[in-house]
Amino acid sequence: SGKKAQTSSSADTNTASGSAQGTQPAGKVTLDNIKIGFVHISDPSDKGYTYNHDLGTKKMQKNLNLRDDQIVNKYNIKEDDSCESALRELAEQGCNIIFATSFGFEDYVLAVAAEYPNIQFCHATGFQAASSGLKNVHNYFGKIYQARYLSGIAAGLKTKTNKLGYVSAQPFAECISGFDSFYLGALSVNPKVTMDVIYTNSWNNPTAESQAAQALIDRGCDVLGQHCDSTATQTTAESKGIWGVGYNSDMIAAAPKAVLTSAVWDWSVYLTYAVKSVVNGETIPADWSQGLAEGVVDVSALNEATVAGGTADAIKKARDKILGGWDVFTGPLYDNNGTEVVKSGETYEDPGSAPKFDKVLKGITVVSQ
Amino acid sequence: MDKLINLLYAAVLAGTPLLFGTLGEILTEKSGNLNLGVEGMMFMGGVAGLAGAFYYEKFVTAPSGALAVLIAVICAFFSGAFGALIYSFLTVTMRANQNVTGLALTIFGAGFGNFFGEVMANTTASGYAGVGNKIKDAFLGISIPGLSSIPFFGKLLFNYNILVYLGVIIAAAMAYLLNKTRAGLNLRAVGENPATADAAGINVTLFKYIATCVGGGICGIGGMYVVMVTCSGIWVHNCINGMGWIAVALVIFATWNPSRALLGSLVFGGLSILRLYLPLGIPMQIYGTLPYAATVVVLVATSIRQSREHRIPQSCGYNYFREER
Amino acid sequence: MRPLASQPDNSRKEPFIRITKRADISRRNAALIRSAAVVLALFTGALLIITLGHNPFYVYADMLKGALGTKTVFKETVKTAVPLLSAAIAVALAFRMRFWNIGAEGQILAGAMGAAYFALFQYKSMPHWLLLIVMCIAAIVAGGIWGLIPAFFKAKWDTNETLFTLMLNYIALGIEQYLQNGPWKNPRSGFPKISMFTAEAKLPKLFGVHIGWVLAILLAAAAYIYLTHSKQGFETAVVGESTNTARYAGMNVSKIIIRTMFISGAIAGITGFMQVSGSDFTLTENTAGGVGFTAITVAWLSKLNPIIMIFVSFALAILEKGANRIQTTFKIPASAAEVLTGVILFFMLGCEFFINYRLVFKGRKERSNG
Amino acid sequence: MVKQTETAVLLSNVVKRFGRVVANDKVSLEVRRGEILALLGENGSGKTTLMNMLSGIYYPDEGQIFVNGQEVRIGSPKDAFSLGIGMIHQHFKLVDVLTAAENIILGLPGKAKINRAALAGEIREISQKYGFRVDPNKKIYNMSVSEKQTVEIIKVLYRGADILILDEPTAVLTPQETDRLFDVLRKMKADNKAIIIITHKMHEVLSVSDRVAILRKGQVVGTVETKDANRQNLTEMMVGHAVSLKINRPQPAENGQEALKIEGLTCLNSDGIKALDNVSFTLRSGEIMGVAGIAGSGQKELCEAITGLCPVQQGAICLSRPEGENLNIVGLTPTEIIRSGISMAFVPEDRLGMGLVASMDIVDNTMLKSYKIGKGPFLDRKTPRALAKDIVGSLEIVTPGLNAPVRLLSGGNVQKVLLGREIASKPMVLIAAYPVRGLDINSSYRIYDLLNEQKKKGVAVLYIGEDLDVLLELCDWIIVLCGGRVSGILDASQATKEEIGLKMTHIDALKEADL
Ligand SMILES: Nc1ncnc2c1ncn2[C@@H]1O[C@H](COP(=O)(O)OP(=O)(O)OP(=O)(O)O)[C@@H](O)[C@H]1O
Ligand SMILES: Nc1ncnc2c1ncn2[C@@H]1O[C@H](COP(=O)(O)OP(=O)(O)OP(=O)(O)O)[C@@H](O)[C@H]1O
Ligand SMILES: [Mg+2]
Ligand SMILES: [Mg+2]
Repeated sequence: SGKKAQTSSSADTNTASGSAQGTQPAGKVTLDNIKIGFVHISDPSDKGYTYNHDLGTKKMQKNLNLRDDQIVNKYNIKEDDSCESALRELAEQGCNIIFATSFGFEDYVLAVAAEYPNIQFCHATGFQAASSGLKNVHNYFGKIYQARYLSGIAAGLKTKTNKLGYVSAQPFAECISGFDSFYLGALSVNPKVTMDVIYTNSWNNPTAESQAAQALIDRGCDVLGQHCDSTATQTTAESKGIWGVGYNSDMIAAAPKAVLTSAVWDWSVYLTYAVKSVVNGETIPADWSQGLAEGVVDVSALNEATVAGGTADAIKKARDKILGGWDVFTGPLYDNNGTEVVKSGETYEDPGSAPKFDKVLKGITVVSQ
Repeated sequence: MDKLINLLYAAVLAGTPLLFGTLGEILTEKSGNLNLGVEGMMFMGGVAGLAGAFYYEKFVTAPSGALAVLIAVICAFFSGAFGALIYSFLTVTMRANQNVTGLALTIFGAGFGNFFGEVMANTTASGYAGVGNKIKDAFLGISIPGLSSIPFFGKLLFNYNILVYLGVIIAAAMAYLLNKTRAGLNLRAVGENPATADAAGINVTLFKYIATCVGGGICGIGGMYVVMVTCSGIWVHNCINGMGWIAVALVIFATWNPSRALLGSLVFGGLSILRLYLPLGIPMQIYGTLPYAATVVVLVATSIRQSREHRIPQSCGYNYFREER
Repeated sequence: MRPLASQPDNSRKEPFIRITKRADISRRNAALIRSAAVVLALFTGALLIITLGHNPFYVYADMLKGALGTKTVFKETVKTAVPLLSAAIAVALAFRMRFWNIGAEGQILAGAMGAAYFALFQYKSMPHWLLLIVMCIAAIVAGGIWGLIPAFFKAKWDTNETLFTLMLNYIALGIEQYLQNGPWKNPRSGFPKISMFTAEAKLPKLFGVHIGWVLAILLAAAAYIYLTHSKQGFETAVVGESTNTARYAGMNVSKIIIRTMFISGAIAGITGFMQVSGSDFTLTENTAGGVGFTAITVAWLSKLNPIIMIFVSFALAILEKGANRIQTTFKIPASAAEVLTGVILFFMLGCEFFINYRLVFKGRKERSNG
Repeated sequence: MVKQTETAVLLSNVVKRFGRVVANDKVSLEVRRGEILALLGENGSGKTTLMNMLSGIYYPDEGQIFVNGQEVRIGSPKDAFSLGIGMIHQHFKLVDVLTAAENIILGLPGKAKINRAALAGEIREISQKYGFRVDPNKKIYNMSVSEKQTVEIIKVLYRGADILILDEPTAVLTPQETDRLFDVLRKMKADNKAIIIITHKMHEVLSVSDRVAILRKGQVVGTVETKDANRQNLTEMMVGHAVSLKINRPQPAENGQEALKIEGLTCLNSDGIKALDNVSFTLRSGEIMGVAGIAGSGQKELCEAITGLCPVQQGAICLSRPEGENLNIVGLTPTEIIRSGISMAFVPEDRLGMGLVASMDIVDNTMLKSYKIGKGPFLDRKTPRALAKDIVGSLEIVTPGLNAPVRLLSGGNVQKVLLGREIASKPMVLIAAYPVRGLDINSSYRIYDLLNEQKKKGVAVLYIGEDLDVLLELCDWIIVLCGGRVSGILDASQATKEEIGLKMTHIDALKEADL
């Protein structure tokens, strides 16, 4: 099938990005000739997930000193088999490594990867690489819960009502473990704190996010965390004179009077690592998930104008603890029915790169699931 | 009690952008133009309203909040009206199919909004196209000394942002226009039966243009509400998110009556946030369909006892050509 | 004769341009006008592209290449056209009856859910071909029922179908989201996602594209024959024209409304089936993905003629694919591509004017056609 | 002092074309103040088109128009109003959901806010002056045809028009209403207004007009003083050749069988009001029964009840079947009636809204009621095409072709298509509601001939009409409806117009006495 790919791609001479050289010769892949493909579900204008990935791409490009024409982004690819043909097109254009960034792409990645064993496929948030038996498919994600834990500390110290709010997208492990860790961070500095969570049922719907934030405020919450793309939670908090903790990228500019800090991603760490591995001929692990220590996730600079006194110190202490090997989901942890879900002295660890922890912890109320 | 006030207050806020869209589309349909492009015009108005405030703030050393609101309203209005102008030109002058033109306007407007929103965002260091605090504050709830602090009614009546009141004023003005004035009468005649209006000496083309463009402008203000109030003056990609379609639906719900549009948008707004205030243990995806299901129920109920008056303007959807048979 | 002082001066009232209806127009001229519109649309689009800082010739060439340039993208374009075509056929049936079905989106989703149920839970119990047939029938039934609900109320109480069908879109979406997050969620996945179908539930391919394309073309032909040559199609058209006439002619109006909408919904349902079984291999909230709305554009641009829809849906698919392509090559954002699409549609719509009417300029006397 | 000769409007060599059709070909015409000019011409001869150019609906391709001696260009209805020209259109130009008063002030300048009280006063004033009765606040959709017409006239007068055009104003009026209208017109004439009236009814032309202009195929073929005119010469000028204006009433078939027997029929109309009240009569094969009555006396419901379109409250409708035994069709749907073997034809009042599909061609309309014939799911268009060709040929229907939508045909030709199709179904009972409404005199006589041919073939014909002279000449029996009740069944060869006229309002008198 590699041969077939070659013939059809030579017909596809690309006028603009100058990929006229066609497929790579079977020879060595170097930083000078490597070609990298991306398949994204939206485009950077979402100011959320894809935007952040794109920032990571740019940083990786700078790190490795790559030319523009070595990177091909396919934006707004649906999670159906148009993903499959996008992947195939990238393969035909001579990409040596292809990143697919949305969860729903995974099955199509597996299908195409089987046809192109010489190309590396990296899929974010997925879970099937290890079990697929394909050596060229890899899953990656980050320990964002660590950053959320730290940002939760800022919230826990700030709250006056001892009631946090959290606008989340969908009821599943990634979101649940996200707000759990946020809450645990707050709890670590404020034992009286409780938290209400509202799902918007969508990743980017500013109206729903703003309404959810408003409802949380009406329930007496005075610091709002979020797991949605838009800034609406933070700006609503600001308009009501309360505070919030952003996500994805630094949201201070959006709501300078409200945002304490944000839990942020730096995807360039993985992207750089994966590309280098290809050049160096090293294997990429099937499941890659790193966190604070490696700089994949972090909290953004604290907003001095808003954070409570002592926040920086408290966060530093917690950060050191985490860097020292302690992790967020250390028992005893109880879910909100009172059942012990992580035993005392034990620490829960995700089996793969994608989060699996989906117990709503004690102290957290999910409003209308 | 507080819970109820909070719910009602939130319902009003949720209903307001829908109200603008509904009112704009009522005016449009009253002239016989079925403009399905509300969504697009809201996008256009949204981005233009933001741009107005954004650049005003940029070029003035001490921006005034009130003036920023005014500029945003005007920019949003004219941008929405511009979308409607394209629609009018195509359907009234060129007699293109109204349905498809509206759908094309939806595509165009959404692209227009997101494109310029991003262009603006790319000019800032933070990557957000947003306005400063002073202007943000101007779009917050007002507080009228004395009135706003009356228990219960204070918050319910006198504590909203200025656009909520603008929406109510537009609704009242439209009701007055349609029912009490000659212009309104002529407009209704154009929408009901353009041949008759034409024979009575009414400039059908002019009325259609004006009503459609003003209607589009009002829709544009609705889009601006989403950007300036809901999103607090920051461009969020795809921020209108289907609201225009709901507005089109509410027109039918409101039976082309501006006063009922007030009620309709309030009820729909209320149902759309009910899940957040009154958890019932229903799966949220199902609970989320409540406003739509309720609309269907009301629709069926009203259709069972349908009166002659509360119908779609008769020529709505059809273009008029004087020499046509 | 002496002009009276009280009379208004009407002597300059002859309008500069008048519009008159064309008696008829030759096929050649109509084609010429349409081509001119395309050229004009491309020209206006070119201005847009230039303001974005690109060379319009390259951009257009790349759009074409992105849609038709290689076998892969060509297949992709065909695949995009398939649901547009079949959904357009679905809405056209309803539109012929002047039933403003803007609920194809929901009917597609309903059909997809029906098909997905068997694909997910019954795939072991029957052979490949039977499973596909059962899925298709399930989609027909589910989509048909979703179309039939508003028709029932329309027939009984003349309930406004535009609003009803639109609302059913959101309700169908809510149900799908519920299934995806709850009962149908893939237990192995953390993410709320429904499992991929197994090979048994996938449509076979013909010339590299799932055989939905054959099905869609057959549907178009069948719909054409149905609408123009069948008794039921005749009834549909009569009811659309006037229910009074239909009743006078001895037709059971309620039955016809319900039947037609069942068929319309069923074809939309088949669209959903083809999407899940031929394209997505799973059910998601994007399974319909706006196809139901674009289909309305296709149907009208084709003047409700299913044969013309084959070409129009393909043209719109080229536009969509091309617009997607230039995002990658030229980093033109999706939003700008949408603006371009809108402009091209505007011109296509505007040009019909010159086919139906013509302008008479002041002073030039109109000559009779001939 | 009225100057009889003052010219109000002068048309000179006016030409109007629609595509290939020359609707008006170098028309010259003079209209004077203080006179009523009748415009006469066959269907499609260009009368409406000509008047539409005066009222600003169409713009002439060539020629000049002078109003009050000055050449004018009338680019829109507004221009026409400002010249004092007002037109009452063949199809009412009223907005259904508005009130009379609102319709009257449509498009007029004035204070932004409508002063309804003052307006109602003004309308009453005009009404009184000319003797109308109208409620300014009544919605149009609640009005009878004559009320609507009154609104149209007031609308024109309110605008201060002194040149009035009425396009077939009497087509839908009862004789009484027509008389009242003519009184009004005469008053206006006395007011020195110029009036143009288009009508196909010869007796109206003769009774109300001062002069008659005749159009044929878009050209003015002559103008005559009414005092020098009569039915025969006017018709000949119109048609271009001699025609016979006699209805030859064939003898009804001797003891024809009972084709339709109605007993105690009671029906509600769509508003739930009793429209037919205990109606009974019998119709035999080979005879024509006329139904007389002022508009809205239950004619529509009678027809629709017999054809299964209007639900029946009480009573029986028995139709004979070819096999002999009668069938009570109450409760059956039209399809079931057809299936039961009864062959009945119905020419409804609303031609394009009920009898035909306006946007379909003649072929498709021909098979409207017979499309189900034949096995299989597909239509057979061959038979209907042949039939359509037949109908077009035998009834001399003027059409661009069999594939032209019937919407494009003239009213007369539309009616011929409808009647042709219904007759072609070889019915035993033929119901025709106002079949000559709006038709020119020549076409009307053609229709009467067709009905008589059916009668001779043994068909039982129920003829709903409004022209009492025609009813008396054409029918064998006349049943008079009044307020939904039968107020008399008369032998047409002996009855008089006065007698029928009295019975048409008879029950009203009774009712008043009851109170
Ligand atoms: N809007 C139109 N478009 C095209 N042709 C038209 C139009 N109106 C009228 N015509 C043509 O003009 C001719 C004259 O029509 P017109 O309506 O003036 O006849 P008429 O004399 O009023 O007939 P009638 O007595 O039935 O009212 C017709 O033969 C028709 O071909
Ligand atoms: N829009 C049109 N396009 C083409 N031809 C038309 C159109 N309108 C009318 N006609 C032609 O006009 C002719 C007569 O039209 P018209 O309706 O004026 O007759 P009519 O005699 O006025 O009917 P009636 O007396 O019932 O009103 C028809 O033969 C038809 O071919
Ligand atoms: Mg006429
Ligand atoms: Mg006529």
